[in-house]
Amino acid sequence: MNKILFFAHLKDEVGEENIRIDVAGRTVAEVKELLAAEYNLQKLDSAMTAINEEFASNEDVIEAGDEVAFIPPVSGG
Amino acid sequence: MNKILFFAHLKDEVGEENIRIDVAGRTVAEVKELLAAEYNLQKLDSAMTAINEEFASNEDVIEAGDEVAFIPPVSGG
Amino acid sequence: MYERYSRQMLFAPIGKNGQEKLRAKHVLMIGAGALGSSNGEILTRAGVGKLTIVDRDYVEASNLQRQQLYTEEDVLQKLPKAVAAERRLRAINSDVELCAVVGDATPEMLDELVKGVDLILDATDNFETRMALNDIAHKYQIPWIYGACVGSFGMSFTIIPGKTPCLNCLLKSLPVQGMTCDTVGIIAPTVQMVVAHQTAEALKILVEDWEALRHSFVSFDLWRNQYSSMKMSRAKDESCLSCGSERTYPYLSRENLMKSEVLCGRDTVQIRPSKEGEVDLNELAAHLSSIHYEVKGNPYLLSIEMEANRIVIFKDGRALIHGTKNLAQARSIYQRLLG
Amino acid sequence: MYERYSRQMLFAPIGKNGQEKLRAKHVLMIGAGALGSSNGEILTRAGVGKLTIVDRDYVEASNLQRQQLYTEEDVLQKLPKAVAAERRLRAINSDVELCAVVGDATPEMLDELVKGVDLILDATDNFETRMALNDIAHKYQIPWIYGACVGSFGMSFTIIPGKTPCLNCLLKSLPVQGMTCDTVGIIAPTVQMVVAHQTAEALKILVEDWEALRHSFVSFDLWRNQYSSMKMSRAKDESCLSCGSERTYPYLSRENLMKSEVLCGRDTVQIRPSKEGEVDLNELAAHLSSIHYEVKGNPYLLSIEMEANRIVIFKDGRALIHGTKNLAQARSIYQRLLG
Repeated sequence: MNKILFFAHLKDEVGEENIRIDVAGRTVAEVKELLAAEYNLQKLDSAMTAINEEFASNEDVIEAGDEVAFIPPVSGG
Repeated sequence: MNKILFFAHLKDEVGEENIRIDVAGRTVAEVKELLAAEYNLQKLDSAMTAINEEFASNEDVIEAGDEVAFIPPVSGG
Repeated sequence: MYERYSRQMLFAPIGKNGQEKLRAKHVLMIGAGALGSSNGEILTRAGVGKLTIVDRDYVEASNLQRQQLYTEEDVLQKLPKAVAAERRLRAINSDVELCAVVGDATPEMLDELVKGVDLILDATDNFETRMALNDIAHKYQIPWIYGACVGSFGMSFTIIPGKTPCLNCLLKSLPVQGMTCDTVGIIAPTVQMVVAHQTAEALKILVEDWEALRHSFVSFDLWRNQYSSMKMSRAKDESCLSCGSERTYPYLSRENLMKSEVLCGRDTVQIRPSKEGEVDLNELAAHLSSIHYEVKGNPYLLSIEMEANRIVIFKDGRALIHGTKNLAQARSIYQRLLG
Repeated sequence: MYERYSRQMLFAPIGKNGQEKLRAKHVLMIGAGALGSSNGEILTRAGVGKLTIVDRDYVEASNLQRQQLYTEEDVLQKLPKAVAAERRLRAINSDVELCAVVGDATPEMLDELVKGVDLILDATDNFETRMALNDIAHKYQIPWIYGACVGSFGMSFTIIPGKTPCLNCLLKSLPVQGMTCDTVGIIAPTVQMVVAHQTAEALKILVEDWEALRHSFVSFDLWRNQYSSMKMSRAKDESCLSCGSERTYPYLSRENLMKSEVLCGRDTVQIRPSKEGEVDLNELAAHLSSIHYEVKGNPYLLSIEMEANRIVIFKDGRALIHGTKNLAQARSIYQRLLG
């Protein structure tokens, strides 16, 4: 099982700060695609991803128990 | 075993952000006394204590695996 | 007319509705030092209806490194902070009703100022005032937001009477202090981070978005790269004398008040007169000149040099004796000048 | 003379030694909006030696809610932000050498301004400029500090060429943006929290306390009560074209630049985005409508009115900004809407 955390507007779009779902064995890119479809998330593909509070790339594979967080980059200033 | 976290000047006085030590079964007050003596910490008795990121009183008993953090209150403004 | 708030109204949890609520609210801010400068500026820019600012100090050179409302000119003029703050805030937003009080936030004064107030912002520099403020807030059921900092370390907690634990629940008694801005210093980023937490919470309270409130006690250290968010539901103490079922509001009673005190680790003592009443500054200035002191000043205060000490006397009879930490010596100087 | 910095020198990691280092340093700040106002004020109060401020915009009423250097008078005078910022900063600290540049931070300009600079502070409002700034920083081995915010959400990351990953390692390409301060708003506390992180890091770099640097990517949401600190060592990409072993500094080349031109004989500027790719017009229209723009259009384009300008956006990302011949103003409008 994995815990998935959503930051900023993603939290509102999902309706929760975090969800539990089993995505072990999948890549970050695959999980992004799956969640974007499930929750109708916009621009999840450009979000940064942390696995266990460490930066992860789209190719990284998620393991059982990993905590995954999605953080959208912003440009305002 | 317990992880003990030190904030602000306590971190500098201990020389590390955290240490590992077994204090299961002891109260917060007892652990404060023990650490104050061991590391020559000033005013640890007035520090606030969190057990597993939750506020704890001096009478609370620490269990095995608990993470304990000490946060000194400050008054500047 | 609302063009200036357009970016704030675009923020969905505020909106036009929230902006109108904000405009109808009155905030009492205790302190106009580092936290007060920045808190006051943010709420003024945000368009709060009314802001009352209480401060007992005047602007000095060593404030400029972190107290964002003040300029070199304010230091030259030795303006009281509340007055200098009001001037700058008026230039920033003439829509906001500003009320500057030059004086000490004693329990009596707090009891008077708190009427009709929707929120109290803590920008003071000592626990004595905070504990009095905490009692007043619970007596009148007004939310208040604790904020404090020293060095690179800061903290904040939102206190809602009847809902959250209070400051007295957490501290149980006045902590023995070791660190103040005047003993271990302070950097401006720490101030801003405390203020960011305080003003975000202030906006939530003022637009009545109660669900968004932060329930945790936040503390952080920007130089040591630490951040902690401590859950507080277990901290509520039913036997607390400030917020519990049998309250006495201990920090509002006269016995708990000091008449003279060393200011926050500074080489300065403040003297408060035992009796109320205004000092006639013109008469006093004439008198002091006649006995060969060089008197400087403005309509709010007088300043004279006396051997190793500099003495500043306010209209309300308070005096700051700089150059000493000795209460007895300071009282003696005060009595020599003001009888 | 150092009295004004006394509380900063009392802070042990700075001290008198650090204060002298700070006084010898030159910071280049790109942008004088919300992040720029506050970053600039903190560094000026802290006593940095020289501060160069670059901004292409002028002060408008809607800035006052969060851009702390500006007053109602600056709006009436329509002062360029760099100029208004310099005026206020000079009144705050006349010791600091201030240099205000009214203009667009193009790669050419950055290449010129960066000479002798010890640190670049990011206070811009778009990724195109940040990516150019990231390339320049790596070309000349100058540390820079990313900061950005929108709504109640903000982030910061410290980039040290040769040591940390760079912005291009993290983002890989210019992100397709949806959220800007002009579309979803912004509250001032968010700005202050980003700036707290940026200026703490800036002080560490300027006093050369390299060990204290934050290695994590910080992001937070003050309304949703979120805070995250993401470790970044794995983010470094050896094949990165901005900081890797075979660099081309892609964002300094003309092809990657947003192209803008005044259309022959019309009061209109055309903007072409720097990268290929379609805009989803339905999504954009729905969003712009939700924030109260009146959107007209057809399957090929959208049209909205915004103050004195009419903006037409095409599916290929091109836009026509009617009502201006000013390239910088037009680019600014484009970036405010499309990020």
